[in-house]
Amino acid sequence: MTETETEKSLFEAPPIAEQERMVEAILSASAGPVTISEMADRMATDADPAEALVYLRKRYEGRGVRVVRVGDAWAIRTAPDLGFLMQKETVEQRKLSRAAIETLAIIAYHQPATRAEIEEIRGVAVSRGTIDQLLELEWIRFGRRRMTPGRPVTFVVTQTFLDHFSLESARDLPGLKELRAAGLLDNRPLPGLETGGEEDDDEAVGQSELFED
Amino acid sequence: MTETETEKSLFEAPPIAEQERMVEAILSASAGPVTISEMADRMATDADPAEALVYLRKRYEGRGVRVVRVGDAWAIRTAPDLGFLMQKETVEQRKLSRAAIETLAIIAYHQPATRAEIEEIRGVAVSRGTIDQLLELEWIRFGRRRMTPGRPVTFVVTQTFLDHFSLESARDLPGLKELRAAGLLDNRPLPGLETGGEEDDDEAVGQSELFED
Amino acid sequence: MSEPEETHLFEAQSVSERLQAEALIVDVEGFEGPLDLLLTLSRTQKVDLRKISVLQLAEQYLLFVNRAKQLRIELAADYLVMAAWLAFLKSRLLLPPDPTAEGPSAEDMAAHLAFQLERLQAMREAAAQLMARDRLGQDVFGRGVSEEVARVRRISYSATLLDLMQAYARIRTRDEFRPYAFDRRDVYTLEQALDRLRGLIGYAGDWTDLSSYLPDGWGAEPSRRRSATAATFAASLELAKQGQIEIRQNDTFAPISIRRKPT
Repeated sequence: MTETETEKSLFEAPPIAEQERMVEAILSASAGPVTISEMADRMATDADPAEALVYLRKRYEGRGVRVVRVGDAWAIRTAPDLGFLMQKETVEQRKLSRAAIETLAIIAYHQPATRAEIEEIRGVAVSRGTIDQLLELEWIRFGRRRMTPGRPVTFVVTQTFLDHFSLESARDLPGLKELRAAGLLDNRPLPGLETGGEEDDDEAVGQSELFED
Repeated sequence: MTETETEKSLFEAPPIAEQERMVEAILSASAGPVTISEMADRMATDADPAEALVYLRKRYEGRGVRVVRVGDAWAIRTAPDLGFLMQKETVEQRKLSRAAIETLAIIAYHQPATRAEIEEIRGVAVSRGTIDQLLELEWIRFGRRRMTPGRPVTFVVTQTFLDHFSLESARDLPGLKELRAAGLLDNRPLPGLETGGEEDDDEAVGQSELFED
Repeated sequence: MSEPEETHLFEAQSVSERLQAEALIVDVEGFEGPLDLLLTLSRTQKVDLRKISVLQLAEQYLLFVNRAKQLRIELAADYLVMAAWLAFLKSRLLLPPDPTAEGPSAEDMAAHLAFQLERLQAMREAAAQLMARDRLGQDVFGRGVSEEVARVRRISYSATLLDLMQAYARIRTRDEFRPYAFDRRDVYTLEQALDRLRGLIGYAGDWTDLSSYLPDGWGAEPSRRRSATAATFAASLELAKQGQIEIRQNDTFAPISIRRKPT
């Protein structure tokens, strides 16, 4: 790479075929997903990685690896039907407890979700260790505090979560639409029910905010 | 991946296009280069990864990544001409230190100036780093050696310096009086001292040398 | 809950269901709270959760709690709270509605419990679907090697012509300010004068001109003489204030004399 070439690429966007090569190189060199803006930063100033990605994605269709979307970012991942070839590479997954799996699902489907909401749905207290384990896996992170009395913290799922479960976005969660249509993602407090207090009423505001669209 | 599919692939070699996909996935997911025999072990017993590799290499010709040989193994690597994408350049704007700007100013106004002269005017020693920094910025360069005992090196400003400061020549630098008239002196001028002290007279010789024509 | 009723309920169940019920009790530790237990119990009804009989479910739960008590199995408080609430719900469901009663109707409460169970079940299924997806590191794999992105930090130094000229002006005008800022050579301080006077005053029993107290070498050069005189005069005022000396001046601008204060 000579100085002149670098400078050229800084000021003049290369043709789209060349940009496609660049995106391919960037994604291939990265184990984690790369955002469009990160790509743009590394390419020419007026490059269009989003467009290049459309071509690249098409090029890899049906290949042994695929170009997949992970939230706002993109990554190269092996085709799922070839997973058996990679037994050597298989990462030993720590066995997740039922509590952890359910808590994760509740956060993913109800996000942002407070601890009280998770407990309301599961009907049992969420142990500190469960949340910690999910945070440690980087599958959940803290979201904004709910603007209700006590300003409880909320949890949301992360890009790592999407990447791990081959999801393009949290909207692609299996059965999300059906669950929402069936009203099963509503926070429906029952007045007079011992387990539901004033807090739940307040939190219901947050929930409806999230799903109003 | 179902059990039957795995077993089938163990006993019956899939078509070469499928083998190419497999090789592609294996190379993509492996941490290090993979030998042909390792690939064969992971594919069907009568698979021919060497042949599949020929197709795969061809497919990647001219792409952003290439299939390269590493010893007797194979790996997917970034195309060499795109190596610059693996660098992220951040340009940090920094103000020149006071020592550097003063040294530069003295060289600009008094050139050619020796280190001893700079030190005499600034009243403090000039660090090696300051001179080096100015040399590195290509704002100053070595001038002729002074024909005095010790034959000290001199410094002069460069074309880069003139370009940076939009000067046609060092002679365009305004003199002290002009600086004062333009209100560029930080300090209040002392009444009665405008003509400068005795020391100034000495240095005025240097000045006049510079500005005499 | 009466004994015959319980027996009756058990008789209504098949042997396998009874065995299942026994297992539930022995496994009480394995339940994640009362809602989880209710969900498990509801499966014996073999109907869509939307059509579940909450009354029947409440009875099953209460039966479970009674059996646990008989077996001397300690149930956590939340199981007992749920039992109390279900007993209340059961009685409300069995009685004709009381129009004067406050709070939610028994049907609303039952519907909500059904909703909670359905929601928990839905989340369970969603969790199972999630875990069954192609997972990174198991079914799909990322790039095995990642090339480090080298971060090249280029520092660009900036300086303007103004910076340059101001720097030069600063250097070239520094000398003009020296007497004000740094030069203490011609300044005789109050402290110096005090020290000197204190040392000498013991000898001054008689009126002595203040100017004779000026230090050596400060009398000739005007600026030095001025500074020394001012400091010595200030020092004499300080000593007079402390009651150590007396000061005398016969006329305006006349010489000032001092002497040790007579004791």
